[in-house]
Amino acid sequence: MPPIGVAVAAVLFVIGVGALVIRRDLVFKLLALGLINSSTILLLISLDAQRSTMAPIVPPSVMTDVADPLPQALVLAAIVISFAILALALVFVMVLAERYHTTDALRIERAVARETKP
Amino acid sequence: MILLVLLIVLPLVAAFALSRHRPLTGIIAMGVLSFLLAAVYALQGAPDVAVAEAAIGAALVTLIYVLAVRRAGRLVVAACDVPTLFHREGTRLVGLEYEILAGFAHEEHLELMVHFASPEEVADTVQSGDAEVGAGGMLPADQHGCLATQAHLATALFVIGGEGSDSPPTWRRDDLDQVSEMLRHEVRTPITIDLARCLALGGDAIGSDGVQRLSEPSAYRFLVAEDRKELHRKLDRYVDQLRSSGELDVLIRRHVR
Amino acid sequence: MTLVAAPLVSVIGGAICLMMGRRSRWIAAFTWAISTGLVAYWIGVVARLGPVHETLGGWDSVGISLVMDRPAVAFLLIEQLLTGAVLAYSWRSELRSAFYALFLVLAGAVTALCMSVDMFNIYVLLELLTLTSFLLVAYERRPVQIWASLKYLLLASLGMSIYLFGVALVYAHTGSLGLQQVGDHLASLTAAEAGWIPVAASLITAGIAVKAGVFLYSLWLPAAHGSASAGVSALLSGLVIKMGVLALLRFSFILPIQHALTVLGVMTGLMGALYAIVETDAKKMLAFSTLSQVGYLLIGIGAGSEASRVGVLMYVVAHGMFKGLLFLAVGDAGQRLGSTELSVLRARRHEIPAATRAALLVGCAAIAGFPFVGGFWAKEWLLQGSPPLQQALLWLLMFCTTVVFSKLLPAGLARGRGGGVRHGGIPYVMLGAGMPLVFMLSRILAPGQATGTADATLVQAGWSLGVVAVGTFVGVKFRVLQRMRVPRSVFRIEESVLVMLFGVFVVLAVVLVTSP
Amino acid sequence: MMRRPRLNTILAVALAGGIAGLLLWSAPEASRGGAVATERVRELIASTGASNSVCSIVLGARLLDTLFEVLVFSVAVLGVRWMLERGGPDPSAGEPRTHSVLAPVAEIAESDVVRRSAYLLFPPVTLLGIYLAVFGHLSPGGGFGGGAVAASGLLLVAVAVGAQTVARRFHEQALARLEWGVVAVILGIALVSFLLGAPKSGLLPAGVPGELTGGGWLLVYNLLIAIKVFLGGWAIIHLFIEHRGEI
Repeated sequence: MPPIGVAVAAVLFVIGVGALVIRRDLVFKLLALGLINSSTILLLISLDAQRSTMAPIVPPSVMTDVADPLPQALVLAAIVISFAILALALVFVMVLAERYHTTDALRIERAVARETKP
Repeated sequence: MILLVLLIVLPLVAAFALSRHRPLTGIIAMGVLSFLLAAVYALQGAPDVAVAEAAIGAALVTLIYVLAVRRAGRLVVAACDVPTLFHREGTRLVGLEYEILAGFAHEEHLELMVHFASPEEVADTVQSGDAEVGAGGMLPADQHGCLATQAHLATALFVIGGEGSDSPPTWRRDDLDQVSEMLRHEVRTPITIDLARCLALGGDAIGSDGVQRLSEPSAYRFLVAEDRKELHRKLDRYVDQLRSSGELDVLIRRHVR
Repeated sequence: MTLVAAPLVSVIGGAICLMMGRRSRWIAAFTWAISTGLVAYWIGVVARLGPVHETLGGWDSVGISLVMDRPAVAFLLIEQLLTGAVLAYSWRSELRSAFYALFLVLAGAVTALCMSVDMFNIYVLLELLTLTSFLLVAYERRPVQIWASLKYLLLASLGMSIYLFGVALVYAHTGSLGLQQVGDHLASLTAAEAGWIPVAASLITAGIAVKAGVFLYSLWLPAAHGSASAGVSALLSGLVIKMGVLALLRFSFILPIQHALTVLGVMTGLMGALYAIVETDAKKMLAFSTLSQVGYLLIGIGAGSEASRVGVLMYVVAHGMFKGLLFLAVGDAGQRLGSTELSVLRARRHEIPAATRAALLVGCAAIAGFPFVGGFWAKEWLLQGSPPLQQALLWLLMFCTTVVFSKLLPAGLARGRGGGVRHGGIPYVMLGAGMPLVFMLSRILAPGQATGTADATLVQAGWSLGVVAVGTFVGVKFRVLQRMRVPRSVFRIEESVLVMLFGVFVVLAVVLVTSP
Repeated sequence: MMRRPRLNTILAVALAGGIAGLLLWSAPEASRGGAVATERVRELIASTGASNSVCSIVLGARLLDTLFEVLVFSVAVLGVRWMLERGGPDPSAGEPRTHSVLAPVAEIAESDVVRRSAYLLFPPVTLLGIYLAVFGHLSPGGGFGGGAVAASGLLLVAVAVGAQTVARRFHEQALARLEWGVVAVILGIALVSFLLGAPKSGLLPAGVPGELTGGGWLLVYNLLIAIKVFLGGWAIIHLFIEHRGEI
């Protein structure tokens, strides 16, 4: 039985994918994508949660059983990357919204198709 | 124990956030989710990640979402271009409905943002929340899924074109250019059209004998999305005020002969 | 000398471009020259001494390893060639410094990715690649490009999340991220302990396939590549896609995904060709053809023999050259004619500059596998290293490719000068002249080996000629093929997401069925 | 908007659920990385002298990841700047369909209470950001977190005195150059230390773990990254404010 955090991460992933497909509003699509990224982060952090929840930041004198620092380091990168992608995607959505006055994916798709094939 | 509760709450918050109708609610709920996640990380022995998640995931991300979707301080109007009602002259906007909305926006300290669209799109954009008010010769017939304000100008409907044809009149709500194009090519189908558009087309395009006035009266209104009851109430009250103070008549006289 | 010098020099050049804000193209050219020097040095070292391994900073257990081996050499070679050609192509077009900066960052990320053998490092670099190519696609900021970019970003990001799931699984089970260590650990597992491997393998493969231009997963690709400017399309098709293929190649050494790759290869090869045949726009057709060409590479990787891998590496180099050449040539022609519709290209072929027409002809011949041009040598190795079934599939793909390019071929056949090209044809020469190099490449990639006798080569040349002739005949004669109806709704975001997730199960099924 | 479940919905949930199930089924009870974690942490702290082992990994063992991560962030800022710059994207895309009629409302917060509390909150928030960056190798935090917190702090000033006023102090052009200058410096330092085969603590020797000088060069990396993230984060926020998003 894997740690409960892993199960929660899996559930978050399902919710995220569901919303990504169901919601037509691009803002919600981005939120869903953020949730999917969060679920990977939660997964990495929770993999080892049953053994130790002691932070791997220790004064040199005390050395107990600590949590694995490597996934934490990876996750830091993942957080920053997901922020970067989100900022850029959001700007793109803003630009599209200004052009087409909507954030609805289906309508933008149609409008773009109309523009390319006159 | 706290950890367990937090972990169980997470999916609920996520589902709540992603099933909202308004983006802002969803964004704020996702911000809350990020804070909860940060707490989970801190409790699972990853304070570094918790700090990063709180600073970037919760604060910065939520912030830029809010900055991107904020509507505060503006009134977004989707309008159909109809002379005398809502019309673009070069870079200027003119027309009766434009003046009413501009006055309303001024009163409410809002910046008026206008984008033009075809009549179908106007109702559509208002309904989906991409615009707040629909204007430009909107008739009760346009009102699918939207609230309409009270009438601000009475109008009549006319059937034009298609002499000698038995087919029922179609309700043309295209661009005026397209309508006049159709008329010029003597399309056999009769067209129902409202007064403002009929006037805008001009006599030569229609041919006086082809115009037939329908008996039922109609009136122009503004469209407001169904979930913006507050806005609807305010706009309605504003039109009411204009009418009772007589300003509306002045405006109508200025724009409509 | 450290291996990271080459990528770091590139990205530092990119940063300096934006710091200075002017003279960017000179900085870019200078940086390109330095990194080319470094790459040439390392290629020399590998050719003489064999693969070089380096663990950065001496961190053994948690550090990042880089390796300079034969795959890295091949990919670096095409990287330098293609970036050089695109730089020459855009030399006169007055681009802003941000373009050069992104270009250099892209080059740096690709260089690092060529050498990276760390699962998480691959993730970071692929994300950087996504982001830079995402911006480069939207460079002209037309709404079509922005929309294509956004779709690309959504799907790529989802793909990378799936990849990270796979990495998390592998890390949880093996405790390391380096491919070498993971491979060693996997080899020591008993069958009872290895139940998770297919799951991790399918997640990782599906995640990377999104970037690698595999049909099911990369439905964003045609829109993005077709709408970007010519130089950017050349880079994306020739280089960025290949990075996904390289990652798959590296994973295929440690995970049991060979057969899955073969299946994906056949799928992407045939479907890509099908969509390319019915496409009416030259750039989009090239983009779909890239999907189809990835099929060769995946089938080659899937065949799993030494010779087929050499063939894959040679084909990567060859494809980078001729696809780059074709994209640049179509871009030039489109600029002249104002449209990249195939019918326009064919009808007004006299107005296309002569150099561009020549480039189109050479590109078409090379991609179709015309004897002794470009892809021919690579295909020889591929065929030699593959079992009969795969050989038949490769021939089939080659036939489809010929049918596809019979549509573009007439645009190159005309007389007259048709005016000059803006860049003086330098990029054409760089990519076109590079093609004979493909033949030489086998000396480095497979020292001391040969593909067999000269007679065998001649026989293969005969067969290739036959296939090319029949393919061209079919393509020209049976125009009805181009009017086939194919479903288009799969290119919407929602469907793409579903199809992509479904792909995970496709890979899983194949891995489970074929594992002993 | 919620609709009746359609085929798409059912498929999406089924496929994602399948992946989630596979993940759960194949996830181990305990990570193998955890088994060697304590040993690893000891080794990390000994070789960098920084008592935050996560920081040792981020800026030491996996520095290359971090360098490219900084680049990812910078490229994103570049993209935001590019897309939102004045004149707007795509000037050739036909006539503008949007008309802005009245003069724009310049301030974000009009309420005096909000403004005053923003002013009061600014110093502690910024200090927190600096603290996180400076002590990132000793305690939780680090350059990314610190820089992001400090950027949020500057937003508070923007709320208090108006974004335009703050933006006037930071020249947009100069800001972008400075930002990339910092990136070039970070990358350059890393390149030099790789070329020289520097010790695991970077260009400086590892100090005594637990002290500020413990961790050698990591402190400098953290500060530089914090500056970079601060500038980039502020640039993004500022551009978003200025652009008056209209989604």
